[in-house]
Amino acid sequence: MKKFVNDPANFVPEFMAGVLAANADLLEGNLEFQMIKRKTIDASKVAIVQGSGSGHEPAHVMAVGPGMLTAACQGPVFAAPPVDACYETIKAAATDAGVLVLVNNYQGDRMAWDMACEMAEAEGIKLKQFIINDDVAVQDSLYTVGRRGVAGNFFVMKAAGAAAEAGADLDAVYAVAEKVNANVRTMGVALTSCIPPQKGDVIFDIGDDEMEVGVGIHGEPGRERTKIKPADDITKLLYDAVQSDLPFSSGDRVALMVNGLGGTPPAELYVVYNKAAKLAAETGLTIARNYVGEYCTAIEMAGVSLTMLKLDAELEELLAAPAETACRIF
Amino acid sequence: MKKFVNDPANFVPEFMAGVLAANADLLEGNLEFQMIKRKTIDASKVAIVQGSGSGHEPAHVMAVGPGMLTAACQGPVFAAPPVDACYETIKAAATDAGVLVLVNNYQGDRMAWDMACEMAEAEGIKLKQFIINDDVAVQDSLYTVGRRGVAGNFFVMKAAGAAAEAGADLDAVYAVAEKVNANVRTMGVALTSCIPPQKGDVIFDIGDDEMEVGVGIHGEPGRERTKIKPADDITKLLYDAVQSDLPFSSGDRVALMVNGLGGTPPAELYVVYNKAAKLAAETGLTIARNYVGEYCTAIEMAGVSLTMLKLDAELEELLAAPAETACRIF
Amino acid sequence: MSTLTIADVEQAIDITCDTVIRNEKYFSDLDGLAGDGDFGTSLATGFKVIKADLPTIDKSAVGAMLLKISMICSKHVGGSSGPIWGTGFMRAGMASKGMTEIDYATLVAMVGSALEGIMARGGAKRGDKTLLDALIPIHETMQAMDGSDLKAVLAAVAGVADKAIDETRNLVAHRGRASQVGERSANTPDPGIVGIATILNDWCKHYGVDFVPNAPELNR
Amino acid sequence: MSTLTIADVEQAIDITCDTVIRNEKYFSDLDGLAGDGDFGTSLATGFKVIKADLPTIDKSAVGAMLLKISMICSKHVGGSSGPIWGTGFMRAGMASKGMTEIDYATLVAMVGSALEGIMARGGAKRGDKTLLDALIPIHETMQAMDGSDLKAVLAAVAGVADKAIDETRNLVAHRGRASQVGERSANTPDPGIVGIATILNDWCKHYGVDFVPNAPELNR
Ligand SMILES: Nc1ncnc2c1ncn2[C@@H]1O[C@H](COP(=O)(O)OP(=O)(O)O)[C@@H](O)[C@H]1O
Ligand SMILES: Nc1ncnc2c1ncn2[C@@H]1O[C@H](COP(=O)(O)OP(=O)(O)O)[C@@H](O)[C@H]1O
Ligand SMILES: [Mg+2]
Ligand SMILES: [Mg+2]
Ligand SMILES: [Mg+2]
Ligand SMILES: [Mg+2]
Repeated sequence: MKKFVNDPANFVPEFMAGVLAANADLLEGNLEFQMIKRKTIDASKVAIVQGSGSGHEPAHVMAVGPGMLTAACQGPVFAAPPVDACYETIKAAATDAGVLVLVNNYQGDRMAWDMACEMAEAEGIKLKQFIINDDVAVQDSLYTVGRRGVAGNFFVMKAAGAAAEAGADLDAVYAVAEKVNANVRTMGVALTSCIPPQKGDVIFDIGDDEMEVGVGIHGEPGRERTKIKPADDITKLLYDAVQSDLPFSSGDRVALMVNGLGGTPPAELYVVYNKAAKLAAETGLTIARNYVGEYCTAIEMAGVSLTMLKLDAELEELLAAPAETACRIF
Repeated sequence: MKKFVNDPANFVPEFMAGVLAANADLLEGNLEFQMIKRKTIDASKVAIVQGSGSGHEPAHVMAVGPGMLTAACQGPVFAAPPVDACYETIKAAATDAGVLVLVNNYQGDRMAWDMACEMAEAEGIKLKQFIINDDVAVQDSLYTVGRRGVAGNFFVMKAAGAAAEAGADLDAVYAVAEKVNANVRTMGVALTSCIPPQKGDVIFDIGDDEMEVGVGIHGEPGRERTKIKPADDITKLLYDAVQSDLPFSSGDRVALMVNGLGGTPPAELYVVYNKAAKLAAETGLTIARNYVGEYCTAIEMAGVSLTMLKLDAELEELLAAPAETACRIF
Repeated sequence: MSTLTIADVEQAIDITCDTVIRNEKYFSDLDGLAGDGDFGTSLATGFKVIKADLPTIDKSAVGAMLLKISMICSKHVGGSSGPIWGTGFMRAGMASKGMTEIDYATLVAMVGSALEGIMARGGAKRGDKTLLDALIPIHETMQAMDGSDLKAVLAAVAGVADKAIDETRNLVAHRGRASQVGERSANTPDPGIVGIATILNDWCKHYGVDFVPNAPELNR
Repeated sequence: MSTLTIADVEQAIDITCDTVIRNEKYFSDLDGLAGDGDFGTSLATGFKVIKADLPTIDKSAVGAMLLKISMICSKHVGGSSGPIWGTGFMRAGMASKGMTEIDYATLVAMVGSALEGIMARGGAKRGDKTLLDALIPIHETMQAMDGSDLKAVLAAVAGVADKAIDETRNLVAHRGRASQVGERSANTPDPGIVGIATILNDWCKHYGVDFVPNAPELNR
């Protein structure tokens, strides 16, 4: 296992401690519950929380900050957070305006957040839950019934976060999340597996000349295992699956994301973006905003996912709104 | 070779086309010379250029933008750009205030930029060349005589870029570059090799339980090949080498960067940052600014480098100044 | 004796802790065959805390003790197992609320209540290749017995769980392990079912109940 | 004939193009042993353009042609080879500026000028395990001959380059390939030297000069 890790059992608290140390001005944490929250929470605004297994950074605890999540918690690598962590996260974020609980569509996450929401509601916390399921690859998969929630999650957080920041009420913020989820589609491809630190070896075997098309962010099988192809062909595979699913059609303005799964370097992401932008132009789409980088990883898996979100004036404004998280360049 | 690549010979122009497509508002390119430049260049301000082999993204063409580089060019993966590319880049960026040419200390880069500078000066372009050599690992190495220029390069670009933006003259911008380079130190470690697309296989072999301490960003050998260690021990190795070299001492304010070499995922970078921050505190250093992410990669190599820059009031202000490049989160 | 005291329940839980902790790696390896390999670790993380806290937690009633155990699952068990086992203990605790002794009817009701809770929580049905495929027939078997001989009940349910391993081995998982898994799920037993069966098998050993399991997973 | 015409030089360059293009992969593989494996590709990228442009480029003088070739290197050759070969051709071109024929003394001066330029450009000295370890003794050998028999000169310099491969094989590189390379540079020939020697060997074949190389790199 070639990783920067001490005792694998401490991997999650240690990386979270690093995130907190690096963002002491912006964030504070409660590591007893693997939780990170904004230092200042405006009680008059809707709070947004999310939390899932670790290994998808910057999702989810690194997506906390003004204009994004209010608080988030993480489970062990690839495992839903314990119920109490979810509950404490809701409690820590809760405002008078209520809490929007974003849940990626995985069995473990849904159960944990369901229980936490019940507990929080029983205490009088006002909340709504929203399930994200943007992955077009397969209808049912490991750990989920129905489509999986993957990188499109970023757009839900960003748009809902901006709406909350602007003072929208819980129903309105929920409606934004709903609109994004209804208009966002993703598919990914893996060239290699990844190694969860506590497992100590790869989660699946894949041949030196193979790729997994439609892979999940925990290495779940996708649509097919094929021979590896040139970047343009892979990009077309992803683009066609994503484009045809909504479908996105000529005249649409879209946000397009090329998300690295963790082990793919920046230059390769831009090779993919280069082709995706051409394909979008051929379909008659206008890429109003683009996102190239790591947004939702599968630890160090080599691979990418392609996400498209159909925009309207409201969503475009929400995506353009300022936001701040632990991810910074300068 | 598990990569997103079409014809390997087109890898560099294709990823550059992707960068341009994704940043059409900010950047324009001249792919005949593998060059990217800002769309608007203020003739009254000092221009800053750099260029080196590809495979280190976001260095260097992705570091072009207001407050950073004015223009940059790239060679093939891990090979210095052709002389003409360097020359055209200087010409495209040149302003009345002059050009600062930043060169990482590699033989190929130095020769190419030397020739280009001679040609540009012969045409009356005012310029100064500055050589960056922040890597403490080895005195001489593959492709270089003297220390290598690695991730510390980011701080030179950022601080010099901010000074130029603020209207400093060529000597003053040069002095900033000099001050940063004199106060910045880096060392890296590799857990795996990487595959330059045109080579098609790894540039060095390394055992499943080995790491290369002091590795260069082209996979050049470093200080020693040892058994892999826990993240904290690796971090301490890097920290001690960097800290003792300047040396950084109690009371110093520093910028600290944990740079991923391409294949190491965000969570692991924060495990390293977590320990580095503790070590810095033990030395009595104050981390005034931190940087955790990919700044200077070696394609998809798994590994990190640790950089520290000793700050004074001037540098702190320059690092805090706004800047914009092709790397964006939102 | 066909009623159980608080001490009896405490002891059974203590044995369970040992089983889960000892099988951490094995259960995770099983989960790794078609899943993500965290089942053993998730469960063991929680049961290590249960083992440590068991001597000192609220034992004013069986229900109180089980609710406390449910809370430990909620705090320390990640993945699907946290909500599933936490719900199971919570429902069993609610069905034995305030009781310092439980009779056989209550015991059967506790199991029934736990499995209903788990079904409601995760939406799985019989045949979805989850631990419900052990719990449901266990509950049916218990209902069909009169409970006058608890050792006979234990032998019977251990046998049911043992059989569930083999009966579900070649099922395609409908929940959590979908058809897309393809060859990865073929011929792999469900780790949750193996977990239940291993616990019951260890109970048999501990309580001196004669039981020879059939599934290779119980004959390691 | 002991003078060379523009056509002679053009032909020699054309043969060189073929050699470099044909050995693209081999030269890169050699560079990969202790370097970064780009030498063959870098050089071939440029010589493909030279080959294509050669029929039409300015051939008003040997010097003009060589300067044009230098410019192609500057535009198309990356890595250290761009400046090194570009400088070499530029200096050779300056030493033959305006000439439509070159005599032996000029030829020797062109080589000397090229190698001085390369030394000034990259700061390498003899023994640093670079192509200078072929060029410097080649120049010395040329100086020691009278040039009345150019085939004899070619045989001699091909032999010098051949010998340079083996003589430098076990050297530790001082420039570009430092001591840190350790085992990676042990027993690997310098690709630049092999490149020069391969070109000269091919010239021998083409011009019917009897020459049997010794280094395994020339006997593939
Ligand atoms: N919806 C469900 N209902 C009941 N049991 C389930 C359900 N989903 C999973 N399980 C059980 O949990 C086990 C897996 O637990 P674990 O590995 O902790 O969860 P995850 O699948 O989230 O990684 C499975 O073997 C199965 O027996
Ligand atoms: N400073 C130098 N002076 C002369 N020749 C050099 C110098 N550095 C490298 N070379 C030659 O160039 C060859 C390598 O070229 P190339 O692979 O293109 O450059 P790089 O080392 O930058 O990858 C070496 O084999 C050597 O013969
Ligand atoms: Mg899991
Ligand atoms: Mg090179
Ligand atoms: Mg699991
Ligand atoms: Mg080379």
